[in-house]
Amino acid sequence: MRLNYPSNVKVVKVPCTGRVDMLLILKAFESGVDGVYVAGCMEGECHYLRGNLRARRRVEQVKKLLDEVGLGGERVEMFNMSASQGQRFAQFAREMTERIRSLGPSPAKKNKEVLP
Amino acid sequence: MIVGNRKEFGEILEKLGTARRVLVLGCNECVTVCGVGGEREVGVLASELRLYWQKEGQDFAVKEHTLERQCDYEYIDAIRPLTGEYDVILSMACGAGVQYVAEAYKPRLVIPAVNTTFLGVTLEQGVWSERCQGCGSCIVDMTGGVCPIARCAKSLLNGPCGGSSGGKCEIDRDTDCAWQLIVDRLTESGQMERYEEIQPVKDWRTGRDGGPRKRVREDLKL
Amino acid sequence: MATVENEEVKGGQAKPVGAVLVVGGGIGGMQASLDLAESGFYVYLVDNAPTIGGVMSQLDKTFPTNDCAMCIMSPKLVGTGSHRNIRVITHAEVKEVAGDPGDFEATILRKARYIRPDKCTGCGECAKHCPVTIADSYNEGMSRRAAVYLRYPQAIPKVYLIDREACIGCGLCERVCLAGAVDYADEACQEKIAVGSVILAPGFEVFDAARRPEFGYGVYPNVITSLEFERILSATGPHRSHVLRPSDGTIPERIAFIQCVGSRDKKCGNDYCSSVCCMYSVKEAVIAKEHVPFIKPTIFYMDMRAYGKGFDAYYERAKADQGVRFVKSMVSRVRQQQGTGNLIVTYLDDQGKAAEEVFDLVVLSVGMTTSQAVRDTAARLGVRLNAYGFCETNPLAPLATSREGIYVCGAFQSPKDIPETVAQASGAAAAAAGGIAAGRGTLATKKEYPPETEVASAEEPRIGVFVCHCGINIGSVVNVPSVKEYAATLPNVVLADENLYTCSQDTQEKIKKAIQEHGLNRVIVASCSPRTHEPMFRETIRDAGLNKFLFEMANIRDQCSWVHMRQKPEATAKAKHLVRMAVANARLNRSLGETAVPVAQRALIIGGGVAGMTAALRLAGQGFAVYLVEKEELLGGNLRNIHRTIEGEDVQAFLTDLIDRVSAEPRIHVLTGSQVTEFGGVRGNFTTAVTTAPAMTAQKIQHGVTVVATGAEEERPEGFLYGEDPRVCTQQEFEGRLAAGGEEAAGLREVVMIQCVGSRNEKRPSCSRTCCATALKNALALKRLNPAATIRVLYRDVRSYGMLEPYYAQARREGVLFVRYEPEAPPVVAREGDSLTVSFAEPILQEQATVKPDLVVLSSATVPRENRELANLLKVPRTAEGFFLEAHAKLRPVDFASDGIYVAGSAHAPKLITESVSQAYAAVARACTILSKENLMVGGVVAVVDGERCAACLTCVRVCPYDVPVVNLRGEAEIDIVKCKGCGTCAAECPARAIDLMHYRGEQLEAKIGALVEG
Amino acid sequence: MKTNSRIEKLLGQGAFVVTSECGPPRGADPEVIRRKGELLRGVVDAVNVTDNQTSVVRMSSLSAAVILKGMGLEPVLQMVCRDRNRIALQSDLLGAGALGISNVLCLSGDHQKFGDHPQAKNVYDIDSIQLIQTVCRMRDEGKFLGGEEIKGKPALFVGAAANPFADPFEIRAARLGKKVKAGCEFVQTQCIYNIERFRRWMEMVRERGLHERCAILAGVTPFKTAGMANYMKKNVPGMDVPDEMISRMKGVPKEKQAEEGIRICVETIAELREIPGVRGIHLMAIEWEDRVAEIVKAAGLLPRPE
Repeated sequence: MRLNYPSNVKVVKVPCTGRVDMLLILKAFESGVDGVYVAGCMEGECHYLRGNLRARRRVEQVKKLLDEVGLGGERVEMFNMSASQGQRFAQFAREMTERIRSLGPSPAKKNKEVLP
Repeated sequence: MIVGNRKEFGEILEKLGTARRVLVLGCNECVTVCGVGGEREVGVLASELRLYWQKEGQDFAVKEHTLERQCDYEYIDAIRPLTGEYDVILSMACGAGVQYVAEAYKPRLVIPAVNTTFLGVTLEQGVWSERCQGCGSCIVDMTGGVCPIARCAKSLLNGPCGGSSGGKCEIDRDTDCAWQLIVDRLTESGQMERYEEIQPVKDWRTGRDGGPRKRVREDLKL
Repeated sequence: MATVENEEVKGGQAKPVGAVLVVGGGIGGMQASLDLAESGFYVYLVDNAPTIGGVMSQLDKTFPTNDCAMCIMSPKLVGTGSHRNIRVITHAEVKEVAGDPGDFEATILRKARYIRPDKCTGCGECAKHCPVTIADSYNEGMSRRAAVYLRYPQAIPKVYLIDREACIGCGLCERVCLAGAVDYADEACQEKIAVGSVILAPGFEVFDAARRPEFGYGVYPNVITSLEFERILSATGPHRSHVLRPSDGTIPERIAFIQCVGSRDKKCGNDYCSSVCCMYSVKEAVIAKEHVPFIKPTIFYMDMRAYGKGFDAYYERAKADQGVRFVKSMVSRVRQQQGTGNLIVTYLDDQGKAAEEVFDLVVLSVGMTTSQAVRDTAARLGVRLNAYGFCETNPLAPLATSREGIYVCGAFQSPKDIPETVAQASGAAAAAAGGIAAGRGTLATKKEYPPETEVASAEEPRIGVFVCHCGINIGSVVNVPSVKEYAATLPNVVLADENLYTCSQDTQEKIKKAIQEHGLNRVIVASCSPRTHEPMFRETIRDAGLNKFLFEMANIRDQCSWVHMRQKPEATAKAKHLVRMAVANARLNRSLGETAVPVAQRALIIGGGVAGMTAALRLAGQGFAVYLVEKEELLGGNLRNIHRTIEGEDVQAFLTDLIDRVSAEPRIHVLTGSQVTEFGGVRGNFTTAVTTAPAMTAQKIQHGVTVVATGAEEERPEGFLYGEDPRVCTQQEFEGRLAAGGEEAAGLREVVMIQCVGSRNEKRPSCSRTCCATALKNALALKRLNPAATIRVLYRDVRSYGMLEPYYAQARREGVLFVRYEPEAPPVVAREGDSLTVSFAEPILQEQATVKPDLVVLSSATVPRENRELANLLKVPRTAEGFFLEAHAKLRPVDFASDGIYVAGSAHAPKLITESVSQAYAAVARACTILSKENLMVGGVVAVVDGERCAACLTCVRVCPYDVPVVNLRGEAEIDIVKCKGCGTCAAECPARAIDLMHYRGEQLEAKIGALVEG
Repeated sequence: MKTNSRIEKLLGQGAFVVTSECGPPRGADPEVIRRKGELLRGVVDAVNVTDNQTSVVRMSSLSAAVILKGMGLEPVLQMVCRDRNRIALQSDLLGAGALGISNVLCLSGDHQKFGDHPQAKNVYDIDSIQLIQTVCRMRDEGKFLGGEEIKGKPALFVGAAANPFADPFEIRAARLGKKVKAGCEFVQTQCIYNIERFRRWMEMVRERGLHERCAILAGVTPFKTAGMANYMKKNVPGMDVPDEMISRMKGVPKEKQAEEGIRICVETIAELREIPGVRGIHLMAIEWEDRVAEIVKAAGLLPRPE
């Protein structure tokens, strides 16, 4: 539908959100992203039955971890949408971008692992 | 299996103090199975540390490694070359593993990242429950296969206290009354007469009260 | 191939043509085409419209699951469009079919499109520049489109066309089309094709509501059809799913749905019921309310025909929880209120009293009819239609038309919903294949590939990046040359290039050449979308000897230029990021092997009723061995209790013939008195243990597919003095008594039939579907034997759907009395002295009536046969009521979620014989997609365990939604690549990180994510 | 007579025994215990001294018992297994014997989770039944649990608690049976509000003949308020308060609820006296010792025998 959404959103394709591992989300923050959202099918409509439900639990757990380390759990989110809902996709992209803008850049960008 | 709980991140940070070269060491046995110290959890903790220090703008080096078992010397010894590069080893094994690693790499600082809690079973994916306290003298044949020592809040050997209510323990409504379970099992198996026998006072020497225990099997020794 | 000869094709002939013509590319036509193409036949799919997809493409949601229609249909669209053995011919019609079954010659007229399909990339630049706007038929005229257009965004083929009637010939489109696809000189052309069978799936058109002038359609702006309302609800509709009424664009709070517009209507000559309108109205009401909670929908209906699987629950939910109001009534007219645009609906209520109500919007639930074009086609093809314009079929052979070799499915056969259309389409595929089984594999081709170049994982990646301009779709927003230059600087990239259209045929050659010349072992295309184009590019590199998994796509159009059109610098920067991510991933891409696993080309059918036997005969007819397992000593199942169909067909004769043919068929091994005791394996390779009474001998059967056809039976009712008084019986018992002879019937002065006994209640919420038809059938039969008998049918809704409706009308004409009762006040059967009494509420007189009939006939529920153990053995799910649960209520009506296991007949839900027959054929078509293959390819994107690291913790075993992982004897998790569907859930949760999902390995995804941020 | 216990003596005479209880203070002031003791003088036959009840730290039960003994009252020393292992328990039993205490009540003890030191480690080296055995062995065989000879056996009349309302109900009589088998000579029951259930329990007890080998003192506690009745029903594990009783309490105005509570208690005692095998009552007036005399009087149980 060619609906405009912010260009800072970049998509990493997975066959199902069931593949999205907590570590992948954490790694994304390590590499310096400011926010991550997992876009899964509508609940009850997972092509693989319940991958999106598993993903939601993991996202909740990552929220806790990010709170623990002081990045803020609100930097990660789970959204559900169906393949035909372009508007919804664009809307979440905008919402999440707005949210991250208001939070500012991830504080974990300051330094990289430097010790040999 | 041995079941544990990950320590709070804040507590781990505090224990690490100024150390910034950290080897996060997992164990591929019980703690992997109970989702607290396997390779995935090692990854999560390592990632948390990196993110935290990145955020703090500090220099650091975090290495992830998972041993087949932290309670066997040979496995521990295999990473000797690696350990030299790190200030501390953050062990995600049970208390036994932490100590054995500490023993192998003294005087290097070994920090536990896991609180070892109990010997238990998996009730369902993500839920574990205590079953044994290692008293060294098993009597569950008398009690319908349910251990009153590990599963009764008061370790009563001769029946439920007055706090058993609706099958639950007085300490909270989520905890089963072990004696209710025992009575149910004995009833089911037609062995209620066993309940009438008075269990004599227990000899705790076989348990931890007899001091640290050691087991030797002569035939297996080299 | 196992199918060398076929008895259905007469001996002495040459092999039949192994191709099928499918007419109509709606959901039915697509399903039939896919099933045929997947089982070794070449398919020509001809559609009158410029695109396939049919009416389903216009629907918003579908009942009773509320799935988005387009979402669930998309995979079928793409699958049909890209299948190498399906040729989609759109904007075309069938002029003639000459010849005989097995050897037809069809003449196809392709209308001029003015856009060359071989050149059009679907970029849409032409439509953007076209100065003409006309009413968009996709949105039922409620929005506007250009003269050059694509019917809808997901259209297949994704090829524009020019509506020359609207076109002003300005030539703008020709000028902006960089692909040079516009061709004003295009002309219609005729083509002759050779096919063995024909399937007619032309679907329906909605009733022209203007033919009921009393409702004011076309006169009052706020009176619309249900299909128009469907478009209004849709996200791609005229108001992007905002519910607004036409006259003033306000939200209509009070919406009236008027049912049966153009159905059950003698005046228009449409005596039949359109079968789907009740449910779609409930759905539209519910969805409208979901969009705008303050909307108050009212449905004016005569009988609520929620007879399908799970429909009654949906209806009850709408009524009880979702605030949809239902008024049983007859609407006589609709007038417009002066000044407001609101509408006054006049109706007669349940008690026959006239009433009026004002609404903001009136939706006419228009029925299904056959279009003139389809009637014409049928006439040209020599296919007879019935009195209502639907295809004439025999209830016991519902897929065959009057002309041998030509089959039918879907709404053209009789009005039906999507799942029944899909099932019937598969059925038609089986019927069409049955006649030409010997031609299987003669025309359908399998692609031959060059041997694969070995790319070891240690080998240094050599990546070629091809950046696409996509005409100006990408190029006008993203600076393509700079992306190309950037790509060249990335690690392991040895070649970076740009193309105007990377998808064009010459570019494919260019890519192949580049692979050879530069020794590329990875290829990246930065272009449109993997959804539409990845299969093609994979094919290209495979042609050049590279494993298809060494291809990677950077989506710089759909995810970049199109959505960041106004931020050109940002779009270019993002395109570079996306390419960088693709490179990071591609470096780690590995060749993935797909292994061929041989198929046991035999079928196991459980249940020897009409569905099981029909399926067995059809499978055997296609040359496959069948094991038919029946629990009882005799074949026949519930069919043994049925004597006539409502149309008058002799069921017992049909059954005897069926049993004879099954017994005589050498490929069918009948195992009566037998039960399945063990079951294991996967599609293509099942092993089943069957134990046969009385000796309880056990045998193991190896088979490639399993069909569950365990059927259902009439429940022994509770209450109503059943079993206590001999004058109370069930419909099936009554049918038996009527069949036994007319003597008893002659003595029957008065009979009461009670409907919904044991159905539509708390314990069993569903409708048993067939009982209304059975009651009508038996009432009519009794009237024939004894016209003087008084027959009262106490009912809740008369559900004589489809072509059953005329029998309802006939029964009323013949004096059968129909009295409605409410579930709260059911009829009471009692004994008064020697007489039997039935008392019930008389709704019109509003009083309690009591009659003393000679016989009370209970329409008892249809319940599944004992199947719990079987379900456990097969690990297939059941509904709460014990019927087997299909993989998807809409689009996979005969499949189970586990591949290779199918359900047919009443084991799925209560069914008429004709429906069971269709479904049995459907199961055959689905089964043939596996049985027709010698090998199944497995592997690719599957989860793989590193046994060394596995802690045997059972996490994967527990989290897998398909129960695939097991811990093997070595104490390591093992994932059968044949069963694994590649969702990756296990990989994401394995606490030892011992599992990885191929092609989406942790390492790859981490690298890709790592490349997301500027390094 | 094995001991100098007044309970043992009265039971031997066939008297209907009345006991009550007295919770030691959360401090070292002996006057508190003396005041409470004074209220019970001449009203009851013996006074239970609780042992850190509900796991809240209080003056040790042995010390408080000695103070009461000094006043001429007859203390029943409660001992729980939660806080002491077999060494400490036996040591305290010897001490009790030496200080002239004649009655001991062996209990498991409430879990520390509910007390003021939930962080504490509990002991539960032995359980209440094993404690009964221990006391009997020390008294009758003159032996410690470890098998050594005791010089100077403690003469203690051994009691225990029984809760007819806890689960599993079907083994409640069997559990009493085990206590009796272990040597228990009297039991005091949990507060009885559900008399029907208590009757059924007593039937089971009589079936086993336990009432002949062990004196059963039925426990009663007067409600002070409707709120207390409700609280006990909801929050005290193993307490069975029928709804009628709560509605009866709620049915009277607040200021009259105390009187109603006492009336219920007196009625209950009257009913309990009619149940065969009930040998006395144990009146637990929680922090309400000043009303004990009134209740005992109203129940027609005064004066107490010498």
